[in-house]
Amino acid sequence: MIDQLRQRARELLETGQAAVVIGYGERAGDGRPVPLFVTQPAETARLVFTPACVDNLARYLTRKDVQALGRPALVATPPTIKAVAVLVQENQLAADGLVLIGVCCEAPGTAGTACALLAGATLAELEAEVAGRLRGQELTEAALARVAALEAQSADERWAFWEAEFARCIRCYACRQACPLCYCEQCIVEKNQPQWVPSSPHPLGNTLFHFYRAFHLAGRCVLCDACAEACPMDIPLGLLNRKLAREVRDNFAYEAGYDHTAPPAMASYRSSDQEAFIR
Amino acid sequence: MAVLDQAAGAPAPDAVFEPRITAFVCNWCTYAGADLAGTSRLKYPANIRVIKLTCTGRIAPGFILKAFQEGADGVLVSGCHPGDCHYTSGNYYARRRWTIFRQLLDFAGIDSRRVQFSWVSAAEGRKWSELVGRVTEDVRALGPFSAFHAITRSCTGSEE
Amino acid sequence: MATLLTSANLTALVGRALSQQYRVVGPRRDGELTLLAPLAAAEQLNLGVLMARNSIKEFFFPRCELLFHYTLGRGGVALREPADFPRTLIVGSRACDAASLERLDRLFGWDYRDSFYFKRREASTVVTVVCDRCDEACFCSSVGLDPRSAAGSDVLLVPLAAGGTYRVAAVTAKGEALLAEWADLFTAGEPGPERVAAPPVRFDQARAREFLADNFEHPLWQEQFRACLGCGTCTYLCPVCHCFDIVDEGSLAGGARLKNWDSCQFALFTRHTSGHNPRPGQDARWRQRLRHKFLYYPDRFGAAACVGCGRCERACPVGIGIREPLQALAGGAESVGGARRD
Amino acid sequence: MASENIYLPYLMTVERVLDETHDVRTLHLRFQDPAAAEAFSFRAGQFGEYSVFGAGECTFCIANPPTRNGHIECTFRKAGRVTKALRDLEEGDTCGFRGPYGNTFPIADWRGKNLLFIAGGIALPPMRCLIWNCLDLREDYRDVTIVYGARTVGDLVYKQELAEWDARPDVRLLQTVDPGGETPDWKGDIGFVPTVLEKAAPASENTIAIVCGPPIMLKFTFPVLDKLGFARSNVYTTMENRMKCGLGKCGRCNIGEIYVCKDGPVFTAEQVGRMPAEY
Repeated sequence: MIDQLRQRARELLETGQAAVVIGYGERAGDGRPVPLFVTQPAETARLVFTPACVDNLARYLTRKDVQALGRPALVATPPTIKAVAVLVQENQLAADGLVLIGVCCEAPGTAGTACALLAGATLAELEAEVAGRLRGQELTEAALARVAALEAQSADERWAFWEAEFARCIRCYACRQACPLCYCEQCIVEKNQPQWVPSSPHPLGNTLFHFYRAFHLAGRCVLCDACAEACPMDIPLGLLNRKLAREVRDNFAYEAGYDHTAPPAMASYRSSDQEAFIR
Repeated sequence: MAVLDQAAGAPAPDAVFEPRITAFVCNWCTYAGADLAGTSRLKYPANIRVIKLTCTGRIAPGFILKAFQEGADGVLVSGCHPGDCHYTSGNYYARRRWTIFRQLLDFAGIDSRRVQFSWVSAAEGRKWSELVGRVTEDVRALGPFSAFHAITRSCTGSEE
Repeated sequence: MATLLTSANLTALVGRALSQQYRVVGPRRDGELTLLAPLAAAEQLNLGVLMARNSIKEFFFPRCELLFHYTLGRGGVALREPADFPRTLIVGSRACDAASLERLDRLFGWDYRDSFYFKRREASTVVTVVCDRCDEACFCSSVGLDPRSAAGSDVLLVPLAAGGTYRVAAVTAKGEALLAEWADLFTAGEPGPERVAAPPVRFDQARAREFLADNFEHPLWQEQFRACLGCGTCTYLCPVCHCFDIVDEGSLAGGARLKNWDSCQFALFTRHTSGHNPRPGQDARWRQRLRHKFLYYPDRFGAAACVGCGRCERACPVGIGIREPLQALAGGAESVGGARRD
Repeated sequence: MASENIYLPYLMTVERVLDETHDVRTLHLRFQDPAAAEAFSFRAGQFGEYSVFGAGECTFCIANPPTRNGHIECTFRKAGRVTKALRDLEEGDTCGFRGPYGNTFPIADWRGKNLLFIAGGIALPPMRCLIWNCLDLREDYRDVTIVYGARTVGDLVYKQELAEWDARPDVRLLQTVDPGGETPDWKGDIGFVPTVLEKAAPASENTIAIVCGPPIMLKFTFPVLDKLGFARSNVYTTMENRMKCGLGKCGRCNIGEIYVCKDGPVFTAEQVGRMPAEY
């Protein structure tokens, strides 16, 4: 599989279809998978793909310094493909502005499981493939078990739970920086006229920051967990994301990342949307 | 937001709890409805401070959070009935936002009764006055929003 | 003969300190995560983890520190300063953690003296537990330290090979006072062999310094750090990173001025109001981070602003740390004396 | 200050508000504590941290000369949150001031020399302190030349003082505005400061040049001074990097190993030339 991947990357660079391949490499010394930017065909031999390669590399597509390298080819796992779909849907990327090298493995994160290239070449084809693999598998009862457990608690218990979780936040913004969909030129936490979110890592600032972060991703989050993986304080950001993704699905019959031509959930409406909560 | 600053004045410790409620309303329907309630001499609790915006589509969830941060115990958001939006569809977009936002607040442990949503048309002065009455009673029953105010105070130490 | 302390008596010591209204800070485990945090009970002290995720600096240079309150009234503005600097016992820091304090003393004490930092320093006693093992990310020995380094500690506890007992060394007068205060917990005895980790030297600091000094412009800056996400994880977990922001929060009636951690890795850190940014990209920000730690700081304050704890590397979302970039830029220890890679 | 809290500001009363241009304003501040006023002294080139409680702090040079001590003047353009709040202050309001910080212009060493002041736009305020300081000690110096430029006539600050200097027989004042920034009755030059300077060609013999302006102006002015024969050790400037503490702690203003707040803000062009290009 890895030979196919390297071959594909080499061809793309040699034929000029891509100026840079964004994929995974290994850190010197201990082999930890790290993002790798390959611009020379000979360097494609450094590309790897293993079940440990779970970073969402779509993060780099909207970065100006990466865009300056030229047309990218992206080694894209299923969640990465979903993120690309949302970026295209939101007009941050042109679907034909990049090449996708779809990859997947049976059980991401589990060493030793089989890895393969995806067959599709276009975003639409890859979306369909990813939908076949993931749709219906992400917001299952099992995946939502912790969400449901929290929902079963009282409001005060939930507040106490999040108060303790948010208290650890040091506002390093690793969650935001790792998120492929946090591409705002200026994040709301950096706006100070007025100061919507205090920049201080204290209870209020942290609570508001996490409310904003979660809400800005509602209907957009592709559930890749890049934020939660990046968090050095192990704040369970995936819980917030999954809760809102489930609400979007249940209320608007919408799941992000499967159709880059669809209107985004939070930027569209149906006159028939339910409104039982409105008095 | 002078109104919010006003609303933020801390109550005397032993006073009867009077909830502070911030209302964000649209200019075309609910504000006119509230106006009608006034000109019709309908009574409703004075606990509410009304902030008028062009359209419910303009009411960012951040406004609601800011109101709590500035001392509100409850928030009411109201605009034109579906189909009646002055800008055709602002309230439909708002409705989606509210649907998700109130779930977020609920999941974070904020009682849903602290943030209430309604449609009040320009003709519904009575509905407005009754709505304010009900929201005020709901929030009164919940008591001061101490959990949120505590985290706000803990940051700046503005307990006096 | 040496002074010895059993693990059980260390727990007892923590318990006594708690009962005497000390704030006791130590590694506390919560699920997968171990943090240096105030302990509510002696049993929470967990010395089974090599390194807490966060660093000791938090208890001297908090992530959010109150500088003063202000109240606005008819008579003008009144300022009120904080007075709470709790008496603190830190148990279970590592030599690298403690050494960071000695480094930070120089910064917070030069010229103007940051009273907040030093009041916390004065109110604290640091009991370091010498590492009996290390991991891939550890590199204290590459920056002139080792697991037994005493700098910044008041007491060193050296684990014995037999297990369950530490040899105790008071480093400072404060440390001696602590030993005297709870003298009944300590025993005298033959220590026997010690079990102390020996982390390998992973890069040559002098060569790293030389590379940094000579290569302000270098293509490796871009290549090496292109994957950097621009978050503040490395700087916030670093025990020596000390950059901060000063912000006001509050209303017209009153509020506070706060001193918050800030990071050279953030784009906004140096951006002028005009939009001009002296360090416009992650390459320039990393160059600053490394040059600051291994060039500027040693030149001005006499020691590197890095103690080799490896927290940056363990927590970086994309696997960048200090060790690997310095190996890549300046050649690793294995290639010391060999051809330079640039 | 009685407190050992180095971040604690003096309380100041806004005594006078003067509009310099449509967006530039000068505040005269008086110490609320007479003892502090008595004890306060500073020298030309030093700066301070000015604050509005609830909005934050920002950094400017002290704009009045030490020869007219006992109060503080600051001139600023409304640009961000704090300068907006400063601009909203009215006479009688309270604000904060910390300082004086940083090094100073070595004016005693300049005795018997010609002085050439070159400033652009909002950079005249830090220079104004120095100009008045030297004019108040006029007999110590020989020829005094001031070159001052702004984008438009409307952007020239200290118009009254410019007229005053223009009227003085012992000061040569050259004013200029950028092309297109002139008004029909504009009597000064038209052109950028470096161009006007080159045309005016002041003698470099026994002359100290002091340049103050945005980074881009410095980059173009230094070579002109080289051409005119100025040794870089005889050219001074004051740097303005983003600052927070002013005390050599917060790590923000560093240019290489330099702490602008401690080692500066006054540097010779020679020193600036040795700095890495990070200003």
